[in-house]
Amino acid sequence: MYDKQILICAGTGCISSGALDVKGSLEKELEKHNLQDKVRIILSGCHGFCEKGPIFIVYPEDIFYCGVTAEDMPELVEEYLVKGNIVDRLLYKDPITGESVTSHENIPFYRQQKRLVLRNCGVIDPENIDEYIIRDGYSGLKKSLQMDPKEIIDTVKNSGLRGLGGAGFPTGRKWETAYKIESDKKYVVCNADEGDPGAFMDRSVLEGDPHSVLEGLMIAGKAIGSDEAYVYVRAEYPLAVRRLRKAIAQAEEYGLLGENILNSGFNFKVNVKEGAGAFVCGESTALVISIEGKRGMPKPLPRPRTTEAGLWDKPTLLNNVKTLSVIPQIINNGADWFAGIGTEKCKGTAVFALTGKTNCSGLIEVPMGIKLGKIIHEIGGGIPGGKKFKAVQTGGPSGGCLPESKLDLAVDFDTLLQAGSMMGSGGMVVLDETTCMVDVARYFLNFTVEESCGQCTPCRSGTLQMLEILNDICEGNGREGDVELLLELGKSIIDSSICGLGKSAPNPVLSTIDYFRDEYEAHIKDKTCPALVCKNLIIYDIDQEACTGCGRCRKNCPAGAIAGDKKEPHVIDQEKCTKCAICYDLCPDRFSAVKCLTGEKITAMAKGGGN
Amino acid sequence: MAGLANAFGSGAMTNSIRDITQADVFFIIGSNTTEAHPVIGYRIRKAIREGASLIVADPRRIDLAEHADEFLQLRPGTNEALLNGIVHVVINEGLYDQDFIRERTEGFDELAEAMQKYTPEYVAEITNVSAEAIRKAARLYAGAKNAAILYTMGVTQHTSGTNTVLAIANLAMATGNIGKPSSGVNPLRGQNNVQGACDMGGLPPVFTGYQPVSDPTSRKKFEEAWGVSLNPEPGLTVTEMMDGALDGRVKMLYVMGENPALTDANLHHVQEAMDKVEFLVVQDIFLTETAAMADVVLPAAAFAEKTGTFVNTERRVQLINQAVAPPGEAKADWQILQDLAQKLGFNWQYGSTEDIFNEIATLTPSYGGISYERLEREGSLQWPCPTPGHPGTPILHGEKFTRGKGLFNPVEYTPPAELTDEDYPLSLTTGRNLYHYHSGSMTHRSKEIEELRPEELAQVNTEDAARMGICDGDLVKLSSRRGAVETRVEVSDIVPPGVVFMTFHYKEAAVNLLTNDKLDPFAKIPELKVCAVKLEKVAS
Amino acid sequence: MATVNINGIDVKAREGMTVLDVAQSAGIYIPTLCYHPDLSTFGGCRVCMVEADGSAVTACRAPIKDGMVVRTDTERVNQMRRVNVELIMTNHDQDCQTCAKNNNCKLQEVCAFEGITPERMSRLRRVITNKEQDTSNPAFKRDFAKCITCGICVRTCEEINGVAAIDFAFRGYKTTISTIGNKPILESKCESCGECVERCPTGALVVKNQVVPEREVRTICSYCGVGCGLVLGVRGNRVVGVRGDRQNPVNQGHLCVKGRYGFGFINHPDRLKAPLVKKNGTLTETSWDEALTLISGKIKEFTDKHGPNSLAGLTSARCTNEDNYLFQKLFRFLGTNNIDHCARL
Amino acid sequence: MEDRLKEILSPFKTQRSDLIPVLQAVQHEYGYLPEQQMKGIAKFLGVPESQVYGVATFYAQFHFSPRGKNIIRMCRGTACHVKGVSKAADKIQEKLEIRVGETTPDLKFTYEEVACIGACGLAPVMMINDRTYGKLTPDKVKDIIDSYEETSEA
Repeated sequence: MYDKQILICAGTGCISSGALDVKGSLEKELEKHNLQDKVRIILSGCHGFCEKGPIFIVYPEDIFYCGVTAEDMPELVEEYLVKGNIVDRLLYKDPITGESVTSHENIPFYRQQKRLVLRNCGVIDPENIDEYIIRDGYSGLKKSLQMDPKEIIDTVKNSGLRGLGGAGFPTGRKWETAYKIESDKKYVVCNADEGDPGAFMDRSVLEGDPHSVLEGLMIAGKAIGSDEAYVYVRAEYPLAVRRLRKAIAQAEEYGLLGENILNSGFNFKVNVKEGAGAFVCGESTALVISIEGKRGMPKPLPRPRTTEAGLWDKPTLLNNVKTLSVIPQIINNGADWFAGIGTEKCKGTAVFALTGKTNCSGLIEVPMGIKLGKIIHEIGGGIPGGKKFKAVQTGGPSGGCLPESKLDLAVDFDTLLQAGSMMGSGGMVVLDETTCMVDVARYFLNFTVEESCGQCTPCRSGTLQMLEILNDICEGNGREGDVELLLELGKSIIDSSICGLGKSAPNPVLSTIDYFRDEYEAHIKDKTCPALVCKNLIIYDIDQEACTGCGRCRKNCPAGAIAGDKKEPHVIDQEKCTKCAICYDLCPDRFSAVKCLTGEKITAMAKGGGN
Repeated sequence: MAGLANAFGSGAMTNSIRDITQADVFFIIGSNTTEAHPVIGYRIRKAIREGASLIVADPRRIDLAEHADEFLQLRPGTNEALLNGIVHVVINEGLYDQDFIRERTEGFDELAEAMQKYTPEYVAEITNVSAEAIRKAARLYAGAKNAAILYTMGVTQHTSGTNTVLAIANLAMATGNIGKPSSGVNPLRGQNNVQGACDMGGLPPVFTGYQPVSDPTSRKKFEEAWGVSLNPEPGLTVTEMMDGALDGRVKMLYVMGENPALTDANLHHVQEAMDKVEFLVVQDIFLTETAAMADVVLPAAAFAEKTGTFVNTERRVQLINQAVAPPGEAKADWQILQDLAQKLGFNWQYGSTEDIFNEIATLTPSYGGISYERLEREGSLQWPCPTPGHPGTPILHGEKFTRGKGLFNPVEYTPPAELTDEDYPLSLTTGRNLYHYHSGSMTHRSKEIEELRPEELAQVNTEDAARMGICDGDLVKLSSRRGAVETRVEVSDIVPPGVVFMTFHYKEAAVNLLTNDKLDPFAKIPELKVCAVKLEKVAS
Repeated sequence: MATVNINGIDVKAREGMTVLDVAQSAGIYIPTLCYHPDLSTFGGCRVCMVEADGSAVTACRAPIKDGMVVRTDTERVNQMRRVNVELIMTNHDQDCQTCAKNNNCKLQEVCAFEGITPERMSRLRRVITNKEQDTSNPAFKRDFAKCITCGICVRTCEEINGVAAIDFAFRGYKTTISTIGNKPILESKCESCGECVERCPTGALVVKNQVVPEREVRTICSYCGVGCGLVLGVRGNRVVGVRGDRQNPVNQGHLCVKGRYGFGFINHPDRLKAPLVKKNGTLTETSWDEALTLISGKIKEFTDKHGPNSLAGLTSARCTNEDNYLFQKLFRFLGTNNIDHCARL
Repeated sequence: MEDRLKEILSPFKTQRSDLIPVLQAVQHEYGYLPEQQMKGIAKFLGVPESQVYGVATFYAQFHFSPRGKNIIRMCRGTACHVKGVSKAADKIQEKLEIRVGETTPDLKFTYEEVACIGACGLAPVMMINDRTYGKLTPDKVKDIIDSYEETSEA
């Protein structure tokens, strides 16, 4: 029997921060102290707090160490495992109070969360089916095998679950449609083609709790009368693919997948299809077409719903990873349990990838209806460096930017949409005052331009046209009327594009114009970038008063644009300057002599005779 | 055509292009449809894309083979064995159409007995097609609701050509795939008006509409109409004419719009005959290889310079219209002929092609209801169209066969006349490419076409080429017992090992110097599709 | 039968018709670019947008319903169409005057209908993403600066010809029409049938050396036995172009490479223009009278000396029925049945 | 068809839905998709050649010219963008003297930019082959590349 269990996060984030080295070193140290039979090491899935990785939790005490390295292991084993002294320096420190926190439940990042989808992530070894089973795994399947399809569907309907892939379509209703259509063959498809920049929850679930997705697929199959499923997962997620394949093999070995599952007469097969790098394949018709081996171009309306005629024209139920992974719990705990979480219209939880300018970032799961501000300031721990919050971008390239005035918003599918953004696949990027909103809009548009399938004019040429205009604006070549033109184009693109990608592509632009129109105007009329981001609109200049001539900037300038004698104030040659900002970053805080100027200040400086 | 006439009573394509392209299963044998009949090829590819099945039997991996459910890559010259094998499977697996056989045909029992020896295993040995593939093809064809057979010269240009056509007819009748839409036995005609030339009595034994010259009633009809007495003896076929020229029986040869000096088998023999004949007249639009040998050359109008009618492969009579005037003193062929007749003292006074057509219609029952006026109004008509109110006939043998009951004719496999041996180890087969037409006198003079395919590329199999050290584009010498040509090669797996393919479109590499002029004893068609050759690399 | 109300007018329609079908039947113009009646619908160009029962749909794909209310002229519709046409123009070569398709261009027509003006275009950024030309095929050229990626050529190649030599390649604004490996069309499986050239709505696919005909004449192709209907384009006394006769039941307008591009022989300088007679071993020009006198003299001579069976004639599978009929009549008149032709070749 | 391709194709069925997995397998073996191999795939699956190319070019994963031994994938996700990934990206391109999508002449490195690696917590991030590197700075990037230069030399 083991005395202790140590969970080391082996999500992609922590692995890249050195989690496997930590494990190696830990094993060595345990052996040294002859503890290898007393302490069990488990590689878990993602805990969500990737930023602080590698994460290392010791049970049963629930001590949460973060940012551990292989070099920390001798001390940690010696001090904590042998002597029982908590190693304070490796504990999480509250960014505001600076105090150490021992248990992860007390960390603000986790405290406000409600983990249903991420229930097992970071808690179990995803490569071990037994660990999943111990935590009630596959009991939802067992239960559903005794149930009538109608009963399963009613449970899902009554739970109020809405698809967590972005659009928030009621899951039960979708299942009911698929169930009612008669066909000799039906498919269930799990959409794991998560491609939004800034979203990685599907990846974390597949890596951290793959069995929950399989179980969800099987329950869906049982409910609609399907015996075959496809999981369409990005090839860019090799770990997720590997763990999913392993989970399928284990489930087959246990008789939980395959023919006559648990002697119920129910057969089910799961295929894995690796997507090949096309964001648009997250769109349901494109995904189906892609599985069929074609260019993933969405089918224009009018066309039958995928639920009616999807894969090879057979009825196909398409659900997102997160939706499927929460299904077993709904079957297990009943519809009322789930319906008791969240708001009246939106039940359950929302999963966000909280990133950008916050103190804490990572994967979070919160009950629907939580205030936007709470997510940013409490879970995210506020904005670092004393900077000012400017906006939060949700919903990835399909979403929009919400300003400070919207921080009181109770987050759910509908409220976000009304505010001009959307849930999307759950990206949530916090922006501070140093972010240029035109640049952010341009960034997202650049993404959709690259990812447009190219079949319809508005999306293919329209997004490119909008991008060209934004490029001009950012480069100081914006013209009078460009904002109006962007609005006109945006409206038309939304109205006439074939699929959701095009229909939402202008959102980042439209929402930033809506809330930050003055920034656009500043770029166009005043040739000013208020956030000091757009290179063509800024210059770097050295404050002659403040500069002590330390020479750091001069030595590090890659363009050789800085001149000045030792101990004498330095000067930047604007002709040579590439605006790489290295001087700005390097100038010691106590001098802060390198200034970034824009707009009128540049003109003023020029008039001032060059310095 | 002789085979079909024997089995059904008529030698023409039984069905129409539009309806065969709606078949469930196509069996294409000896036809490179997408290159030789491209627009029909489009329709077949479309049908396949929309779910029809396809069986292709050809020595070459032609384009359609890539679309086929069953591709039977048989040895050149083994068509009838393959077909007998398929018929064997149809009979022995009980896949035949009992009702159809009982009601519409005769001679099935004899066929069944004769086919017993053609087991798929035996046929596999002859054809090099696996027994399993033969069985599958038979089941696919016989299992179809409507199955259409298409074939061309790949079937007929063999010494066993007529027998092979009979074998095809056996298969179609045994499965009831004839006399109904989207089925039938469909020889695709190679040239724009072959059907018309045959219909018009451009054959030694018959007047228009296949009325035998030996039949007194027919002869009497023509004698009365033309006001002369006519010869009751069938005349010479083209190959017999050449022999006749060589042995002195034929003194004068009049060639209208043909180029036998390039298109006929064993050219040396043909050229010798042309040389030997005392007086050669050629009427054409260009100075062809044949015209160059003539004593008199008469300049004719091209199709765009005259009026008249063409009959396409599906017996459809269509009007052609004059777009431009002929160059110089060139004249329409019929005008030249009338001028000559008048010179000979005959009082021919046709004012137009319509006058001629009206005479044709009165003398030809199957054309009886067709007139220029109707063609202008209705666009086109498919014969038989015996009366002015008749709508034309898209599908032949619907109620009953032209000869009454369809006749099964058991045929035995006979190997090609010339087999490969140590001296000539390769089989040469010939055909067309997409770009050129016949001897190419028209296509070589159309700039775009000529640029697309300026020279012959004989197809040689990759393995053979590797063994002989030949690469794509190399110049080789191909020779048979009758002659030799030099040509560039294209190395590919379109032809199987041991087979070489050439077209007859290029005078610079005139493949008919090599081909065998051995004839099918019934149809008198030479065995252009297989002979033995050897191949040598030419040092560049 | 169903009734559809288009712009306030009730129009009778059959089930299964699209909004575009019904509008066309009622004589109402809806601009289209990627639509072609011979092909499956694509729905990509988005210039046939109309409002049907309040929602924006592509007229080319939307099936009608009884009682449907269609508006083709609302501000919303005009806005979408106009913007989409302008967007297409932003990456289209705009030098119409020198384009072979000038005055015969679908895009030009649609621009005119939508009232696209230089003023409106000047607000937009010009982004020509692909300027290549592919001149490899002797008969036609591909000009990518004029390609609007409507996919009509792609669908034509697959659905009409069945070759699928080209397909969409790449994606987004980089989407192009490509052979495998983006090789010149001549190196692909293209059969040069020209069906795509025939249907291209812009100058992206045009016949090289195009001459505009002054009149057209319907006739039948002189090559293989399929017997396709042709429409010859004529200028002066020259055949300058060929298109398929859409009314002909055999080919319904489709042609192969020979039928469409193999007409150059008609006007070729090699054509025989006068009778020739062999004199001292060489063929020399002569008069019709001399040539025919010579022939009739020989015929009489051989018939008299050796009987009519010393004569033989080869008639032609490429001449008309009338020509063939007279040929065999002439020989049989002379007393011989030695008439044959190359039916067997 | 060459034997190497035949072997790669052997586990697959001749059905269109296997096209993308087949392309992935062929690219895995060859490092990219040579035209000849795409033609072989077309024949094997009975899909027109142009459509094989059409599908392959649609998906960002496929490449049509030989690529480097080490594939660098710089993340251009939102978090990375906001946290200044472009400086690291510029550094790599400057150091290797190649631009996005290009391969060094010695075939050691290929530099690509991808939409999002999904490790936003560590932004800015990049992957070299299957390994992820987070919290990049221009200096750190330089060291990482150097470490690969050394190992590949050894």
